[in-house]
Amino acid sequence: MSNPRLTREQIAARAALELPDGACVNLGWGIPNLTAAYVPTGRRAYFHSENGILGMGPRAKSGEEDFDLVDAMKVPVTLVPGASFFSQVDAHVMTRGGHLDVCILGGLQVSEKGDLANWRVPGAKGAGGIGGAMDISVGAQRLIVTMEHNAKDGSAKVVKQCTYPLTAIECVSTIITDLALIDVTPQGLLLREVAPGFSPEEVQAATEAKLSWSGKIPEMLV
Amino acid sequence: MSNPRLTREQIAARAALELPDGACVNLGWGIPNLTAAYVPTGRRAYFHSENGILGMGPRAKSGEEDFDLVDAMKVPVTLVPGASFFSQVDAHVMTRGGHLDVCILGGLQVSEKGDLANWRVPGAKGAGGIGGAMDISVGAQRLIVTMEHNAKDGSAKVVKQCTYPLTAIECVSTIITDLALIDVTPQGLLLREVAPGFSPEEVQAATEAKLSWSGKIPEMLV
Amino acid sequence: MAHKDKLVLTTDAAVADIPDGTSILFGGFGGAGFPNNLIQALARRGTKNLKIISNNCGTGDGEAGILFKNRQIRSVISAFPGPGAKYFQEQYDAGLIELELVPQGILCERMRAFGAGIPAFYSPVGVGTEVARGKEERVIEGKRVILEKALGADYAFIKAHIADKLGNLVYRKAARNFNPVMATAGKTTIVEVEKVVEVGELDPEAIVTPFVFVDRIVVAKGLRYV
Amino acid sequence: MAHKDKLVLTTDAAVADIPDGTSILFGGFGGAGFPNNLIQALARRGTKNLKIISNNCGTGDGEAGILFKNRQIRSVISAFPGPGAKYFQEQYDAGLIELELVPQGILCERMRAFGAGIPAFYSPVGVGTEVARGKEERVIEGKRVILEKALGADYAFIKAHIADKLGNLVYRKAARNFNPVMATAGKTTIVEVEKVVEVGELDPEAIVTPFVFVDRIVVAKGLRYV
Repeated sequence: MSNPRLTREQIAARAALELPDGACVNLGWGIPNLTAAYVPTGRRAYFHSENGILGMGPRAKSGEEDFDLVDAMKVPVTLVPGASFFSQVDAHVMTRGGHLDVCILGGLQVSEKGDLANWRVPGAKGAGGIGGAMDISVGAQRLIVTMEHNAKDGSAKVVKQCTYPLTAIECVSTIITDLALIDVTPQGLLLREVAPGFSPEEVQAATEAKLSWSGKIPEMLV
Repeated sequence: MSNPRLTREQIAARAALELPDGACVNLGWGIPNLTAAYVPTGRRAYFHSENGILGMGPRAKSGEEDFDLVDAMKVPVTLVPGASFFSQVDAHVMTRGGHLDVCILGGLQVSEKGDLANWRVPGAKGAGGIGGAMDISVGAQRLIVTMEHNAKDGSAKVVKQCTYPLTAIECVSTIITDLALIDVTPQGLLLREVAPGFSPEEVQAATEAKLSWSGKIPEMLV
Repeated sequence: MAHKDKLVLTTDAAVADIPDGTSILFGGFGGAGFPNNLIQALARRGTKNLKIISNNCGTGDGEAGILFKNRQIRSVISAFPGPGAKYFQEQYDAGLIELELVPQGILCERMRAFGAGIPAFYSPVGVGTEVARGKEERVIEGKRVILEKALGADYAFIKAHIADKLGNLVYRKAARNFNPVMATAGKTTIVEVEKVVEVGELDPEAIVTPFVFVDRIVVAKGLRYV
Repeated sequence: MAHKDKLVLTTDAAVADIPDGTSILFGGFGGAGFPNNLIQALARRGTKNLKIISNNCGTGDGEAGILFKNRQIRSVISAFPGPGAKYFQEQYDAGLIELELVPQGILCERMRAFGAGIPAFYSPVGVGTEVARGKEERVIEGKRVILEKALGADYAFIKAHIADKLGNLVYRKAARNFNPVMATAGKTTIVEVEKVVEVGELDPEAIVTPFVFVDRIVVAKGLRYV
């Protein structure tokens, strides 16, 4: 494994390719949030925030911030034409009701059934916090999880069964990591793409859950 | 019983005296709807319509109708200052959620427990229709029923137990008829006022349910 | 759905793929906010065996009346079919049509639940009445309640005042009524509007239905049944 | 309540009758739409033993932070206490405070249910997670769901942009967030606004919170914690 794994930006850029033109999209903290910068030319994505915005544009320029116009991470943002404001209740009618086309969240663990754990490390100090992740995970038409393939201690994050507190069960459609793009299917985890320079066997070796693949696996476009 | 019973307008006028200043009020079809014309001088009432208006004013003048601005009876109305529009969903958040101060509905029968039947005569032809009456009856902070004391065939409408299909159980606070004003209390029906010229005994004779009263019963102000 | 595909040129085109046997929500109340032009197009198309959800069941030939007249409707969920629902009443009396009567606020709430991803809720409305028949009843926090299920449909036909080309909607006065909630509860929501404006022309604070709930837009004017 | 009584002159007067041990909803999210002036007044008043419902648990001394700092709060229902909730975290770690963590959308929905007269609902959110612990679970239409109860409080402290003197409210951008639903779920709703206008000055189409949900209005400016 001498090739470098993908950067966080490269993971985000690969995730952005999954957004169909015109899609309404919610992005979680971390790598997911980077995705907004990589929407392919010629496509438009409308970003949703659970505090009541559909149609967020880029971060506000310094000196032009309006602190009543912030995203779910408290960052001052802008609007694109066609944007609207609504209540937090209605924002979650959109998430939980299945009205968003794609949601992208970070992950601590994803199981082979598509269970997601992303809100709390067991034994961590403090109260933790759920935020909107559970509503988003349950309701997303398509939930993509972007994360590093392995934790800092090298342990697998794509696992047989999550050991961390769950966010939602059987909710993940696709996992995009610094090593691979993996679909969650009724038959289990299907390896669709590998990071440039990595073999399916190398990805499997870094993964606790069993991956299946057949034929030549293309490299992730980054 | 040589005195005339009250007119529909007189029933409505008496009901209007029950509206506190600033009250938010929903009025049903028939006698209740007449109440709006009799709000006492110096008090203001804000009329709610289940199609999404709070702050309806009088009926629109001929030639000035806007057929997008109609009440629940399809009558073109006007607005008072401070009025707002909202969805039918939110209109019923107000009714069912207990946010309206007073609701006034018509009745076919009211029982001594305060059950109301007002949407369907048994055996009547056709499908009938519930409309908003059930939500209003369940949610009203104070539900006043205005109606004739007796049906056209002379039968009592204030009854021991409703025989007509119910609108809601134990929902009525006060009954105002062409003969009397009666409160529904945990101890049963309390006769508070009689129509001018009628005695409590005469009202009881026209009533199937047992009424209680004590001392001299004042006459209804009409 | 890609935004550029939402604007449809004619009401006939807007309903061209509606199949027999489908379910449709119809907005409107008290003569205001009915998608009358879409309904007329559906009458022309002749789609049969419909299951409709609508506060009323038509006013003469108007509103959903024409669909009853043409025998296109098999079943109805309604709060108040209404005295003007002549064709519905005839067919109901003749046993030709199924009807589920629902309290108006519960009709709203069941559609909202569908749109909001809430499969069911407990309500005090209808307890002890015909409406409770066959429904699970229990006591919650000392209050008798019955179980109500979410209610959605394959299509929603709604009426708004102005749309932008993305599908953001604003309504006019009491013509708002059932339309916003139905936009959330139809798998495919088709809106007829009096006017379409460019994206960005509607005030973001004043948009009542964000475009995420809207699939097709058609401009159509002038049909009202009083 | 008679409309003329709603306008209160100072934030201290607006909270003068809040008793120890009461429950309060606090609006606000991401630094926007917090009723910071009312919270400061409550800190001055020194009301104790509060049960609060709030998306977060303060940002340093700001937002609800000051109430934690002053040990005025006994228990919290929250979706995301937050990394800035220093005093809350200290007291939580020391076992001095009760916390119920609720998914954000379910927090919204439980308050909406309270305001809408819906005692409980079934939700798929949290199924199979810690959130489901101790909650009734069943299957509805093939979907696993858990029972969630309506959530209201004695008071709601909210922030709006402009009120008219009746209490009709409009909000500003994403400062709307939890405020409109909390207005419906507080038995007494107290709003701080940047500006009060005469009755009739707000567009009836644009009013987000009709005055029926508002009990007290106070003008107060300028506190924000980033």
